[in-house]
Amino acid sequence: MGYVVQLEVYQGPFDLLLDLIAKNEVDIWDIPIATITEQYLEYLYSLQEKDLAIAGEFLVMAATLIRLKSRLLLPQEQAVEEEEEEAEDPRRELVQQLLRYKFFKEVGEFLQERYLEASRYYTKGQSVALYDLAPIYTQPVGKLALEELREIYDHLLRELAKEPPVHTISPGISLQERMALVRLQLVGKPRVSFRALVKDNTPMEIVGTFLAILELVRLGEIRVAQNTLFGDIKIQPYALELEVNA
Amino acid sequence: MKLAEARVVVEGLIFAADRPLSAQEIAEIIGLDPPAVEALVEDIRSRYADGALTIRRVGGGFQLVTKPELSPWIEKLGRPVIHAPLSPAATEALAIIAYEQPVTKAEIEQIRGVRSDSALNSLLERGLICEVGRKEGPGRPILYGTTAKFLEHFGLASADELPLRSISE
Amino acid sequence: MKLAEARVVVEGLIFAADRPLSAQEIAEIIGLDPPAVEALVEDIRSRYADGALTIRRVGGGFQLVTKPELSPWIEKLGRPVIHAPLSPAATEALAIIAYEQPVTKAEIEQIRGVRSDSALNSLLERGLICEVGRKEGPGRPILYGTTAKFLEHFGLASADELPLRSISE
Repeated sequence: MGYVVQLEVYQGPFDLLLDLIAKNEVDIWDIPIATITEQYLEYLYSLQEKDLAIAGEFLVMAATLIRLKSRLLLPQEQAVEEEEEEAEDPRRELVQQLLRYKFFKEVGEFLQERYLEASRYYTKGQSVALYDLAPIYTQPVGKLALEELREIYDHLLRELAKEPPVHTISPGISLQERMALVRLQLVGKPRVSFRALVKDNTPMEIVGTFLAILELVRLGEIRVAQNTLFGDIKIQPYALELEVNA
Repeated sequence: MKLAEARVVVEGLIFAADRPLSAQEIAEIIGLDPPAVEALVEDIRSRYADGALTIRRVGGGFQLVTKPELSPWIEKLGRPVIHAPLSPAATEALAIIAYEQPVTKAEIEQIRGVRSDSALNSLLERGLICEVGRKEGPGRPILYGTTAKFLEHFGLASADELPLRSISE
Repeated sequence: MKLAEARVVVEGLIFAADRPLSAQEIAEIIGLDPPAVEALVEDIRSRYADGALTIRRVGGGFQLVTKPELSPWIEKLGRPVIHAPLSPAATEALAIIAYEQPVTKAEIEQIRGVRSDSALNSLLERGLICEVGRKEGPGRPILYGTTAKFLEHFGLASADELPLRSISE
Protein backbone atom coordinates (compact mmCIF):
# COMPACT_ATOMS: atom_id res chain seq x y z
CA MET A 1 0.00 0.00 0.00
CA GLY A 2 1.16 3.52 -0.73
CA TYR A 3 2.75 5.10 2.29
CA VAL A 4 3.59 8.74 2.67
CA VAL A 5 6.39 10.06 4.86
CA GLN A 6 8.17 13.29 5.42
CA LEU A 7 11.92 13.12 5.70
CA GLU A 8 12.47 14.61 9.14
CA VAL A 9 13.14 18.30 8.83
CA TYR A 10 15.17 18.34 5.63
CA GLN A 11 13.73 20.24 2.71
CA GLY A 12 15.79 18.17 0.29
CA PRO A 13 19.23 16.70 -0.39
CA PHE A 14 20.94 20.13 -0.42
CA ASP A 15 19.46 20.89 2.97
CA LEU A 16 20.74 17.60 4.39
CA LEU A 17 24.21 18.15 2.89
CA LEU A 18 24.45 21.68 4.30
CA ASP A 19 23.51 20.35 7.70
CA LEU A 20 26.24 17.67 7.52
CA ILE A 21 28.81 20.27 6.43
CA ALA A 22 27.80 22.53 9.33
CA LYS A 23 27.94 19.67 11.83
CA ASN A 24 31.43 18.68 10.66
CA GLU A 25 32.57 22.32 10.80
CA VAL A 26 34.33 22.04 7.47
CA ASP A 27 34.96 24.64 4.78
CA ILE A 28 32.28 24.48 2.11
CA TRP A 29 34.96 25.05 -0.57
CA ASP A 30 36.90 22.05 0.70
CA ILE A 31 34.31 19.43 1.51
CA PRO A 32 35.80 16.11 2.68
CA ILE A 33 33.71 14.15 0.20
CA ALA A 34 34.54 10.71 1.65
CA THR A 35 33.38 11.64 5.15
CA ILE A 36 30.32 13.52 4.04
CA THR A 37 29.26 10.78 1.63
CA GLU A 38 29.58 8.23 4.40
CA GLN A 39 27.41 10.32 6.74
CA TYR A 40 24.92 11.06 4.02
CA LEU A 41 24.48 7.35 3.27
CA GLU A 42 24.30 6.58 6.99
CA TYR A 43 21.39 8.95 7.27
CA LEU A 44 19.59 7.27 4.39
CA TYR A 45 20.21 3.84 5.93
CA SER A 46 18.80 5.04 9.24
CA LEU A 47 15.64 6.05 7.43
CA GLN A 48 15.41 2.62 5.85
CA GLU A 49 15.81 0.98 9.24
CA LYS A 50 12.84 2.99 10.46
CA ASP A 51 10.98 1.63 7.44
CA LEU A 52 10.69 5.10 5.98
CA ALA A 53 10.67 5.59 2.27
CA ILE A 54 13.41 7.71 0.73
CA ALA A 55 12.55 10.33 -1.84
CA GLY A 56 14.13 9.88 -5.25
CA GLU A 57 16.01 13.19 -5.06
CA PHE A 58 17.96 11.98 -2.03
CA LEU A 59 19.03 8.86 -3.93
CA VAL A 60 20.14 10.87 -6.94
CA MET A 61 22.34 12.99 -4.64
CA ALA A 62 23.77 9.82 -3.06
CA ALA A 63 24.81 8.66 -6.53
CA THR A 64 26.37 12.07 -7.27
CA LEU A 65 28.38 11.95 -4.04
CA ILE A 66 29.63 8.44 -4.72
CA ARG A 67 30.70 9.44 -8.24
CA LEU A 68 32.51 12.50 -6.88
CA LYS A 69 34.28 10.40 -4.29
CA SER A 70 35.54 7.96 -6.93
CA ARG A 71 36.74 10.80 -9.20
CA LEU A 72 38.68 12.36 -6.33
CA LEU A 73 40.31 9.01 -5.58
CA LEU A 74 41.57 8.63 -9.15
CA PRO A 75 45.20 9.51 -9.77
CA GLN A 76 45.61 13.00 -11.22
CA GLU A 77 46.88 11.71 -14.61
CA GLN A 78 43.87 13.05 -16.45
CA ALA A 79 44.63 16.49 -15.13
CA VAL A 80 48.12 16.31 -16.59
CA GLU A 81 46.69 15.33 -19.94
CA GLU A 82 44.64 18.50 -19.94
CA GLU A 83 47.99 20.37 -20.02
CA GLU A 84 47.84 24.06 -19.17
CA GLU A 85 44.19 23.97 -18.37
CA GLU A 86 43.83 24.10 -14.62
CA ALA A 87 42.34 20.86 -13.38
CA GLU A 88 38.86 21.79 -12.30
CA ASP A 89 37.88 20.66 -8.81
CA PRO A 90 35.11 18.12 -9.40
CA ARG A 91 33.41 19.38 -6.25
CA ARG A 92 33.06 22.86 -7.66
CA GLU A 93 29.68 22.45 -9.34
CA LEU A 94 28.18 20.85 -6.25
CA VAL A 95 29.50 23.64 -4.02
CA GLN A 96 28.01 26.26 -6.30
CA GLN A 97 24.65 24.51 -6.19
CA LEU A 98 24.88 24.26 -2.41
CA LEU A 99 25.71 27.95 -1.97
CA ARG A 100 22.96 28.94 -4.31
CA TYR A 101 20.47 26.84 -2.40
CA LYS A 102 21.81 28.07 0.96
CA PHE A 103 21.19 31.67 -0.02
CA PHE A 104 17.56 31.04 -0.90
CA LYS A 105 17.02 28.91 2.20
CA GLU A 106 18.26 31.85 4.29
CA VAL A 107 16.03 34.29 2.43
CA GLY A 108 13.17 31.87 3.15
CA GLU A 109 14.00 32.01 6.84
CA PHE A 110 14.21 35.81 6.67
CA LEU A 111 10.73 35.85 5.11
CA GLN A 112 9.39 33.57 7.85
CA GLU A 113 10.66 35.99 10.48
CA ARG A 114 9.28 38.99 8.65
CA TYR A 115 5.94 37.25 8.37
CA LEU A 116 5.75 36.73 12.14
CA GLU A 117 6.59 40.37 12.69
CA ALA A 118 4.17 41.63 10.04
CA SER A 119 1.33 39.48 11.35
CA ARG A 120 1.26 41.51 14.56
CA TYR A 121 0.04 44.55 12.62
CA TYR A 122 -3.66 44.34 11.92
CA THR A 123 -5.30 46.16 9.06
CA LYS A 124 -8.80 47.57 9.07
CA GLY A 125 -11.24 44.71 9.56
CA GLN A 126 -14.15 46.05 7.53
CA SER A 127 -14.17 47.51 4.06
CA VAL A 128 -17.63 49.07 4.41
CA ALA A 129 -16.44 51.97 6.52
CA LEU A 130 -16.78 54.58 3.81
CA TYR A 131 -19.54 57.07 3.37
CA ASP A 132 -21.06 57.21 -0.08
CA LEU A 133 -18.53 54.71 -1.25
CA ALA A 134 -20.50 51.50 -1.26
CA PRO A 135 -19.26 48.89 -3.69
CA ILE A 136 -20.89 48.77 -7.09
CA TYR A 137 -22.69 45.44 -7.35
CA THR A 138 -23.07 44.37 -10.93
CA GLN A 139 -25.46 41.63 -9.82
CA PRO A 140 -27.33 42.84 -6.73
CA VAL A 141 -29.76 39.92 -6.89
CA GLY A 142 -28.29 37.92 -9.76
CA LYS A 143 -30.76 35.65 -11.55
CA LEU A 144 -32.88 35.20 -8.45
CA ALA A 145 -36.56 34.98 -9.38
CA LEU A 146 -39.43 36.00 -7.17
CA GLU A 147 -40.82 32.48 -7.24
CA GLU A 148 -37.50 31.12 -5.92
CA LEU A 149 -37.68 33.50 -3.01
CA ARG A 150 -41.05 32.07 -2.10
CA GLU A 151 -39.79 28.50 -2.46
CA ILE A 152 -36.79 29.20 -0.23
CA TYR A 153 -39.02 30.76 2.40
CA ASP A 154 -41.49 27.86 2.27
CA HIS A 155 -38.67 25.38 2.50
CA LEU A 156 -37.21 27.11 5.57
CA LEU A 157 -40.60 27.12 7.30
CA ARG A 158 -41.18 23.45 6.50
CA GLU A 159 -37.75 22.56 7.89
CA LEU A 160 -38.51 24.60 11.00
CA ALA A 161 -41.83 22.82 11.54
CA LYS A 162 -40.28 19.36 11.32
CA GLU A 163 -39.42 17.44 14.43
CA PRO A 164 -35.66 17.27 14.81
CA PRO A 165 -34.68 14.14 12.90
CA VAL A 166 -33.42 11.18 14.89
CA HIS A 167 -30.22 9.78 13.48
CA THR A 168 -29.19 6.27 14.23
CA ILE A 169 -25.53 5.66 13.96
CA SER A 170 -24.41 2.35 12.59
CA PRO A 171 -20.87 1.25 13.31
CA GLY A 172 -19.87 1.47 9.64
CA ILE A 173 -16.15 1.83 9.17
CA SER A 174 -13.76 3.25 11.73
CA LEU A 175 -12.03 6.60 11.69
CA GLN A 176 -8.71 4.81 11.17
CA GLU A 177 -10.13 3.11 8.10
CA ARG A 178 -11.52 6.40 6.78
CA MET A 179 -8.11 8.00 7.21
CA ALA A 180 -6.49 5.11 5.35
CA LEU A 181 -9.00 5.58 2.51
CA VAL A 182 -8.21 9.30 2.29
CA ARG A 183 -4.45 8.59 2.26
CA LEU A 184 -4.96 6.04 -0.47
CA GLN A 185 -6.86 8.54 -2.61
CA LEU A 186 -4.04 11.04 -2.26
CA VAL A 187 -1.27 8.74 -3.45
CA GLY A 188 0.38 10.17 -6.51
CA LYS A 189 -2.02 13.10 -6.80
CA PRO A 190 -1.23 16.76 -6.15
CA ARG A 191 -4.70 17.24 -4.66
CA VAL A 192 -8.13 15.73 -4.47
CA SER A 193 -11.48 17.35 -3.82
CA PHE A 194 -13.71 16.48 -0.88
CA ARG A 195 -16.56 15.73 -3.26
CA ALA A 196 -14.40 13.17 -5.05
CA LEU A 197 -13.64 11.45 -1.72
CA VAL A 198 -17.30 11.05 -0.85
CA LYS A 199 -18.67 8.39 -3.17
CA ASP A 200 -21.95 7.18 -1.65
CA ASN A 201 -22.91 10.61 -0.32
CA THR A 202 -24.49 9.19 2.84
CA PRO A 203 -24.40 11.39 5.96
CA MET A 204 -22.22 8.77 7.69
CA GLU A 205 -19.73 8.81 4.85
CA ILE A 206 -19.65 12.60 4.65
CA VAL A 207 -19.21 13.07 8.39
CA GLY A 208 -16.74 10.18 8.67
CA THR A 209 -14.62 11.48 5.80
CA PHE A 210 -14.73 15.00 7.21
CA LEU A 211 -13.55 13.75 10.64
CA ALA A 212 -10.77 11.76 8.95
CA ILE A 213 -9.65 14.92 7.15
CA LEU A 214 -9.64 16.94 10.38
CA GLU A 215 -7.54 14.24 12.01
CA LEU A 216 -5.09 14.17 9.08
CA VAL A 217 -4.78 17.97 9.26
CA ARG A 218 -4.05 17.67 12.96
CA LEU A 219 -1.37 15.08 12.23
CA GLY A 220 0.14 17.47 9.68
CA GLU A 221 -0.26 15.02 6.80
CA ILE A 222 -2.50 17.18 4.66
CA ARG A 223 -3.52 20.76 4.06
CA VAL A 224 -7.01 21.82 3.12
CA ALA A 225 -8.37 24.86 1.34
CA GLN A 226 -11.90 26.06 0.73
CA ASN A 227 -12.08 29.05 -1.56
CA THR A 228 -15.72 29.94 -1.17
CA LEU A 229 -18.31 29.49 1.53
CA PHE A 230 -19.88 26.04 1.14
CA GLY A 231 -17.51 25.46 -1.79
CA ASP A 232 -15.69 22.25 -2.39
CA ILE A 233 -12.76 21.48 -0.09
CA LYS A 234 -9.43 20.81 -1.74
CA ILE A 235 -7.10 18.41 0.02
CA GLN A 236 -3.37 18.36 -0.58
CA PRO A 237 -0.68 16.24 0.96
CA TYR A 238 1.53 18.43 3.12
CA ALA A 239 5.01 19.14 1.70
CA LEU A 240 4.32 17.08 -1.37
CA GLU A 241 7.83 17.41 -2.70
CA LEU A 242 9.23 15.24 0.07
CA GLU A 243 6.86 12.38 -0.41
CA VAL A 244 7.30 9.16 -2.25
CA ASN A 245 5.42 5.95 -2.55
CA ALA A 246 6.97 3.03 -0.79
CA MET B 1 -5.70 47.61 33.19
CA LYS B 2 -5.47 51.38 33.37
CA LEU B 3 -8.15 53.41 31.62
CA ALA B 4 -5.66 54.97 29.19
CA GLU B 5 -4.52 51.49 28.19
CA ALA B 6 -8.11 50.27 27.93
CA ARG B 7 -8.94 53.18 25.63
CA VAL B 8 -6.13 52.20 23.26
CA VAL B 9 -7.26 48.56 23.27
CA VAL B 10 -10.87 49.58 22.54
CA GLU B 11 -9.71 51.72 19.62
CA GLY B 12 -7.62 48.83 18.24
CA LEU B 13 -10.49 46.37 18.59
CA ILE B 14 -13.00 48.59 16.80
CA PHE B 15 -10.51 49.21 13.98
CA ALA B 16 -9.53 45.58 13.49
CA ALA B 17 -12.91 43.86 13.99
CA ASP B 18 -14.50 42.41 10.87
CA ARG B 19 -17.95 43.55 12.07
CA PRO B 20 -19.34 46.41 14.14
CA LEU B 21 -18.50 45.51 17.77
CA SER B 22 -21.09 46.05 20.49
CA ALA B 23 -20.21 47.59 23.86
CA GLN B 24 -21.06 44.21 25.37
CA GLU B 25 -18.57 42.32 23.16
CA ILE B 26 -15.81 44.84 23.87
CA ALA B 27 -16.61 44.76 27.58
CA GLU B 28 -16.19 40.97 27.63
CA ILE B 29 -12.82 41.14 25.91
CA ILE B 30 -11.31 43.83 28.11
CA GLY B 31 -13.05 42.93 31.37
CA LEU B 32 -14.91 46.21 31.95
CA ASP B 33 -18.65 46.81 31.99
CA PRO B 34 -20.53 48.12 28.91
CA PRO B 35 -21.11 51.67 30.30
CA ALA B 36 -17.35 52.00 30.88
CA VAL B 37 -16.80 50.94 27.27
CA GLU B 38 -19.32 53.54 26.07
CA ALA B 39 -17.40 56.18 28.01
CA LEU B 40 -14.10 55.08 26.45
CA VAL B 41 -15.64 55.21 22.98
CA GLU B 42 -16.79 58.78 23.68
CA ASP B 43 -13.25 59.62 24.78
CA ILE B 44 -11.79 58.16 21.56
CA ARG B 45 -14.33 60.06 19.47
CA SER B 46 -13.42 63.35 21.12
CA ARG B 47 -9.73 62.67 20.54
CA TYR B 48 -10.54 62.25 16.85
CA ALA B 49 -11.81 65.84 16.75
CA ASP B 50 -9.09 67.17 14.45
CA GLY B 51 -8.46 63.96 12.51
CA ALA B 52 -10.11 62.14 9.62
CA LEU B 53 -11.81 59.38 11.57
CA THR B 54 -14.81 59.02 13.79
CA ILE B 55 -16.75 56.20 15.40
CA ARG B 56 -20.32 55.61 14.35
CA ARG B 57 -22.87 53.34 15.91
CA VAL B 58 -24.26 50.91 13.39
CA GLY B 59 -26.36 47.77 13.84
CA GLY B 60 -25.93 47.89 17.61
CA GLY B 61 -22.16 48.17 17.37
CA PHE B 62 -19.33 50.62 16.88
CA GLN B 63 -17.55 51.09 13.60
CA LEU B 64 -14.57 53.25 12.68
CA VAL B 65 -15.30 55.38 9.61
CA THR B 66 -14.03 58.48 7.88
CA LYS B 67 -15.86 61.70 8.61
CA PRO B 68 -18.66 62.35 6.12
CA GLU B 69 -17.14 65.61 4.85
CA LEU B 70 -14.18 63.65 3.46
CA SER B 71 -16.32 61.59 1.10
CA PRO B 72 -15.64 63.76 -1.99
CA TRP B 73 -11.93 63.01 -1.56
CA ILE B 74 -12.37 59.37 -0.78
CA GLU B 75 -14.59 58.81 -3.78
CA LYS B 76 -11.55 59.60 -5.87
CA LEU B 77 -10.10 56.29 -4.74
CA GLY B 78 -12.80 54.63 -6.79
CA ARG B 79 -15.72 52.53 -5.74
CA PRO B 80 -14.99 48.81 -5.64
CA VAL B 81 -16.89 46.76 -8.22
CA ILE B 82 -18.26 43.43 -7.03
CA HIS B 83 -19.55 40.92 -9.56
CA ALA B 84 -20.47 38.14 -7.14
CA PRO B 85 -24.13 37.12 -7.08
CA LEU B 86 -25.98 36.78 -3.78
CA SER B 87 -24.75 33.93 -1.62
CA PRO B 88 -27.21 31.15 -0.71
CA ALA B 89 -27.09 32.39 2.91
CA ALA B 90 -27.97 35.95 1.90
CA THR B 91 -30.73 34.69 -0.38
CA GLU B 92 -32.30 32.77 2.52
CA ALA B 93 -32.12 35.81 4.77
CA LEU B 94 -33.66 37.95 2.02
CA ALA B 95 -36.55 35.50 1.59
CA ILE B 96 -37.27 35.63 5.32
CA ILE B 97 -37.08 39.42 5.48
CA ALA B 98 -39.33 39.77 2.45
CA TYR B 99 -42.09 37.72 4.04
CA GLU B 100 -41.65 38.47 7.74
CA GLN B 101 -40.76 42.16 7.66
CA PRO B 102 -40.26 43.99 9.92
CA VAL B 103 -38.03 41.32 11.45
CA THR B 104 -35.01 41.22 13.79
CA LYS B 105 -31.71 39.46 13.25
CA ALA B 106 -32.52 37.06 16.09
CA GLU B 107 -35.80 36.08 14.40
CA ILE B 108 -34.03 35.49 11.10
CA GLU B 109 -31.41 33.39 12.83
CA GLN B 110 -34.10 31.38 14.57
CA ILE B 111 -35.70 30.45 11.26
CA ARG B 112 -32.41 29.77 9.50
CA GLY B 113 -30.87 27.99 12.48
CA VAL B 114 -27.50 29.69 11.93
CA ARG B 115 -25.87 33.07 12.59
CA SER B 116 -26.65 35.53 9.86
CA ASP B 117 -24.42 38.58 10.39
CA SER B 118 -22.55 38.36 7.14
CA ALA B 119 -25.70 37.52 5.20
CA LEU B 120 -27.37 40.68 6.59
CA ASN B 121 -24.27 42.81 5.92
CA SER B 122 -24.21 41.64 2.35
CA LEU B 123 -27.91 42.52 1.88
CA LEU B 124 -27.41 45.92 3.53
CA GLU B 125 -24.43 46.67 1.28
CA ARG B 126 -26.40 45.70 -1.78
CA GLY B 127 -29.14 48.04 -0.67
CA LEU B 128 -31.76 45.27 -0.74
CA ILE B 129 -32.71 45.68 2.92
CA CYS B 130 -32.48 48.49 5.45
CA GLU B 131 -33.13 49.21 9.08
CA VAL B 132 -36.79 50.15 9.45
CA GLY B 133 -36.98 50.71 13.19
CA ARG B 134 -36.44 49.13 16.59
CA LYS B 135 -38.47 46.44 18.26
CA GLU B 136 -39.88 47.26 21.68
CA GLY B 137 -38.43 45.07 24.41
CA PRO B 138 -35.08 44.12 25.88
CA GLY B 139 -32.13 45.42 23.87
CA ARG B 140 -34.50 47.17 21.42
CA PRO B 141 -33.15 45.11 18.50
CA ILE B 142 -33.06 46.54 14.99
CA LEU B 143 -35.91 45.65 12.66
CA TYR B 144 -35.10 44.99 9.01
CA GLY B 145 -37.27 45.39 5.96
CA THR B 146 -36.83 45.33 2.19
CA THR B 147 -36.06 48.52 0.27
CA ALA B 148 -37.50 50.23 -2.77
CA LYS B 149 -34.50 48.86 -4.66
CA PHE B 150 -35.61 45.36 -3.76
CA LEU B 151 -39.11 45.98 -5.12
CA GLU B 152 -37.64 47.54 -8.23
CA HIS B 153 -35.45 44.52 -8.96
CA PHE B 154 -38.40 42.17 -8.81
CA GLY B 155 -40.78 44.56 -10.56
CA LEU B 156 -43.11 44.85 -7.58
CA ALA B 157 -45.17 47.88 -6.64
CA SER B 158 -45.20 46.89 -2.97
CA ALA B 159 -44.19 44.01 -0.70
CA ASP B 160 -47.84 42.93 -0.63
CA GLU B 161 -47.41 41.71 -4.18
CA LEU B 162 -45.01 38.93 -3.17
CA PRO B 163 -46.21 35.51 -4.32
CA LEU B 164 -48.48 33.84 -1.80
CA ARG B 165 -46.96 31.13 0.28
CA SER B 166 -48.01 27.62 -0.58
CA ILE B 167 -50.91 26.25 1.44
CA SER B 168 -49.18 23.00 2.38
CA GLU B 169 -47.55 24.68 5.35
CA MET C 1 -5.93 73.53 0.51
CA LYS C 2 -4.39 74.31 3.86
CA LEU C 3 -1.84 71.87 5.24
CA ALA C 4 -4.03 70.97 8.24
CA GLU C 5 -6.85 70.11 5.87
CA ALA C 6 -4.52 68.17 3.60
CA ARG C 7 -3.32 66.15 6.58
CA VAL C 8 -6.88 65.12 7.40
CA VAL C 9 -7.56 64.14 3.79
CA VAL C 10 -4.36 62.06 3.65
CA GLU C 11 -5.37 60.26 6.83
CA GLY C 12 -8.84 59.59 5.43
CA LEU C 13 -7.45 58.28 2.14
CA ILE C 14 -4.98 55.92 3.80
CA PHE C 15 -7.74 54.63 6.09
CA ALA C 16 -10.30 54.17 3.35
CA ALA C 17 -8.10 52.52 0.72
CA ASP C 18 -8.25 48.77 0.59
CA ARG C 19 -4.59 48.58 -0.45
CA PRO C 20 -1.41 50.40 0.58
CA LEU C 21 -1.49 53.84 -1.08
CA SER C 22 1.75 55.26 -2.45
CA ALA C 23 2.83 58.86 -1.80
CA GLN C 24 2.50 59.37 -5.56
CA GLU C 25 -1.15 58.24 -5.64
CA ILE C 26 -2.04 60.42 -2.66
CA ALA C 27 -0.17 63.36 -4.17
CA GLU C 28 -2.19 63.08 -7.38
CA ILE C 29 -5.49 63.07 -5.51
CA ILE C 30 -4.75 66.04 -3.25
CA GLY C 31 -2.60 68.04 -5.64
CA LEU C 32 0.59 68.21 -3.59
CA ASP C 33 3.96 66.70 -4.39
CA PRO C 34 5.07 63.33 -2.95
CA PRO C 35 7.61 64.77 -0.47
CA ALA C 36 4.84 66.96 1.01
CA VAL C 37 2.70 63.84 1.36
CA GLU C 38 5.54 62.03 3.13
CA ALA C 39 5.81 64.93 5.58
CA LEU C 40 2.06 64.86 6.25
CA VAL C 41 2.21 61.11 6.87
CA GLU C 42 4.97 61.69 9.41
CA ASP C 43 2.80 64.31 11.08
CA ILE C 44 -0.16 61.89 11.25
CA ARG C 45 2.06 59.15 12.64
CA SER C 46 3.32 61.42 15.43
CA ARG C 47 -0.26 62.41 16.29
CA TYR C 48 -1.02 58.70 16.70
CA ALA C 49 1.57 58.45 19.49
CA ASP C 50 -0.91 57.74 22.29
CA GLY C 51 -3.49 55.88 20.21
CA ALA C 52 -3.96 52.36 18.88
CA LEU C 53 -3.04 53.00 15.27
CA THR C 54 0.06 53.67 13.27
CA ILE C 55 0.99 53.96 9.62
CA ARG C 56 3.41 51.46 8.18
CA ARG C 57 5.17 51.63 4.89
CA VAL C 58 4.61 48.46 2.97
CA GLY C 59 4.83 47.42 -0.67
CA GLY C 60 5.73 50.93 -1.72
CA GLY C 61 2.72 52.48 0.01
CA PHE C 62 1.26 53.54 3.33
CA GLN C 63 -1.13 51.40 5.31
CA LEU C 64 -3.03 52.10 8.52
CA VAL C 65 -2.53 49.29 11.04
CA THR C 66 -2.82 48.64 14.76
CA LYS C 67 0.33 48.89 16.82
CA PRO C 68 2.02 45.50 17.24
CA GLU C 69 1.73 45.50 21.03
CA LEU C 70 -2.07 45.29 20.67
CA SER C 71 -1.94 41.98 18.82
CA PRO C 72 -2.71 39.82 21.91
CA TRP C 73 -5.98 41.74 22.35
CA ILE C 74 -6.94 41.71 18.73
CA GLU C 75 -6.40 37.98 18.52
CA LYS C 76 -9.30 37.67 20.96
CA LEU C 77 -11.66 38.92 18.27
CA GLY C 78 -11.24 35.60 16.56
CA ARG C 79 -10.77 37.30 13.22
CA PRO C 80 -10.12 34.49 10.79
CA VAL C 81 -6.44 34.03 10.08
CA ILE C 82 -6.12 34.92 6.44
CA HIS C 83 -2.52 33.93 6.15
CA ALA C 84 -1.41 30.85 8.04
CA PRO C 85 2.38 30.76 8.16
CA LEU C 86 3.97 29.40 5.01
CA SER C 87 5.85 26.10 5.06
CA PRO C 88 9.66 26.24 4.73
CA ALA C 89 9.26 24.66 1.30
CA ALA C 90 6.96 27.47 0.18
CA THR C 91 9.17 30.26 1.54
CA GLU C 92 12.20 28.75 -0.20
CA ALA C 93 10.32 28.68 -3.48
CA LEU C 94 9.06 32.22 -2.88
CA ALA C 95 12.60 33.45 -2.19
CA ILE C 96 13.78 31.94 -5.49
CA ILE C 97 10.89 33.52 -7.42
CA ALA C 98 11.51 36.91 -5.80
CA TYR C 99 15.13 37.01 -7.01
CA GLU C 100 15.00 35.02 -10.24
CA GLN C 101 11.66 36.12 -11.68
CA PRO C 102 10.39 35.38 -14.25
CA VAL C 103 11.24 31.76 -13.50
CA THR C 104 9.84 28.32 -14.36
CA LYS C 105 8.95 25.48 -12.01
CA ALA C 106 11.81 23.38 -13.41
CA GLU C 107 14.30 26.16 -12.62
CA ILE C 108 12.96 26.45 -9.06
CA GLU C 109 13.17 22.69 -8.61
CA GLN C 110 16.70 22.66 -9.92
CA ILE C 111 17.79 25.19 -7.27
CA ARG C 112 15.85 23.54 -4.42
CA GLY C 113 16.83 20.03 -5.47
CA VAL C 114 13.29 18.74 -4.91
CA ARG C 115 9.86 18.77 -6.53
CA SER C 116 7.98 21.96 -5.71
CA ASP C 117 4.42 21.49 -6.94
CA SER C 118 2.69 21.89 -3.62
CA ALA C 119 4.94 24.80 -2.60
CA LEU C 120 3.95 26.62 -5.79
CA ASN C 121 0.25 25.76 -5.35
CA SER C 122 0.31 27.16 -1.87
CA LEU C 123 1.92 30.40 -3.08
CA LEU C 124 -0.55 30.71 -5.96
CA GLU C 125 -3.53 30.13 -3.67
CA ARG C 126 -2.37 32.90 -1.38
CA GLY C 127 -1.90 35.24 -4.30
CA LEU C 128 1.78 35.78 -3.48
CA ILE C 129 2.90 34.70 -6.94
CA CYS C 130 1.20 34.57 -10.30
CA GLU C 131 1.80 33.31 -13.80
CA VAL C 132 3.52 36.08 -15.71
CA GLY C 133 3.89 34.38 -19.08
CA ARG C 134 5.34 31.42 -20.91
CA LYS C 135 8.96 30.69 -21.62
CA GLU C 136 9.91 30.22 -25.24
CA GLY C 137 11.11 26.72 -25.98
CA PRO C 138 9.96 23.13 -25.67
CA GLY C 139 6.71 22.76 -23.74
CA ARG C 140 6.47 26.56 -23.32
CA PRO C 141 6.60 26.23 -19.50
CA ILE C 142 4.79 28.75 -17.27
CA LEU C 143 6.86 31.61 -15.87
CA TYR C 144 6.16 32.76 -12.32
CA GLY C 145 6.66 36.15 -10.66
CA THR C 146 5.75 37.74 -7.34
CA THR C 147 2.61 39.89 -6.90
CA ALA C 148 2.02 43.25 -5.19
CA LYS C 149 0.64 41.29 -2.25
CA PHE C 150 4.02 39.64 -1.72
CA LEU C 151 5.65 42.70 -0.12
CA GLU C 152 2.53 43.54 1.88
CA HIS C 153 2.27 40.02 3.27
CA PHE C 154 5.76 40.21 4.70
CA GLY C 155 5.57 43.87 5.78
CA LEU C 156 8.34 44.84 3.36
CA ALA C 157 8.46 48.45 2.19
CA SER C 158 10.13 47.45 -1.07
CA ALA C 159 12.12 44.62 -2.64
CA ASP C 160 15.27 46.47 -1.53
CA GLU C 161 14.65 45.17 1.99
CA LEU C 162 15.36 41.63 0.87
CA PRO C 163 18.84 40.34 1.82
CA LEU C 164 21.57 41.20 -0.66
CA ARG C 165 22.80 38.37 -2.77
CA SER C 166 26.16 37.17 -1.53
CA ILE C 167 29.08 37.77 -3.84
CA SER C 168 30.63 34.35 -3.29
CA GLU C 169 27.88 32.75 -5.32
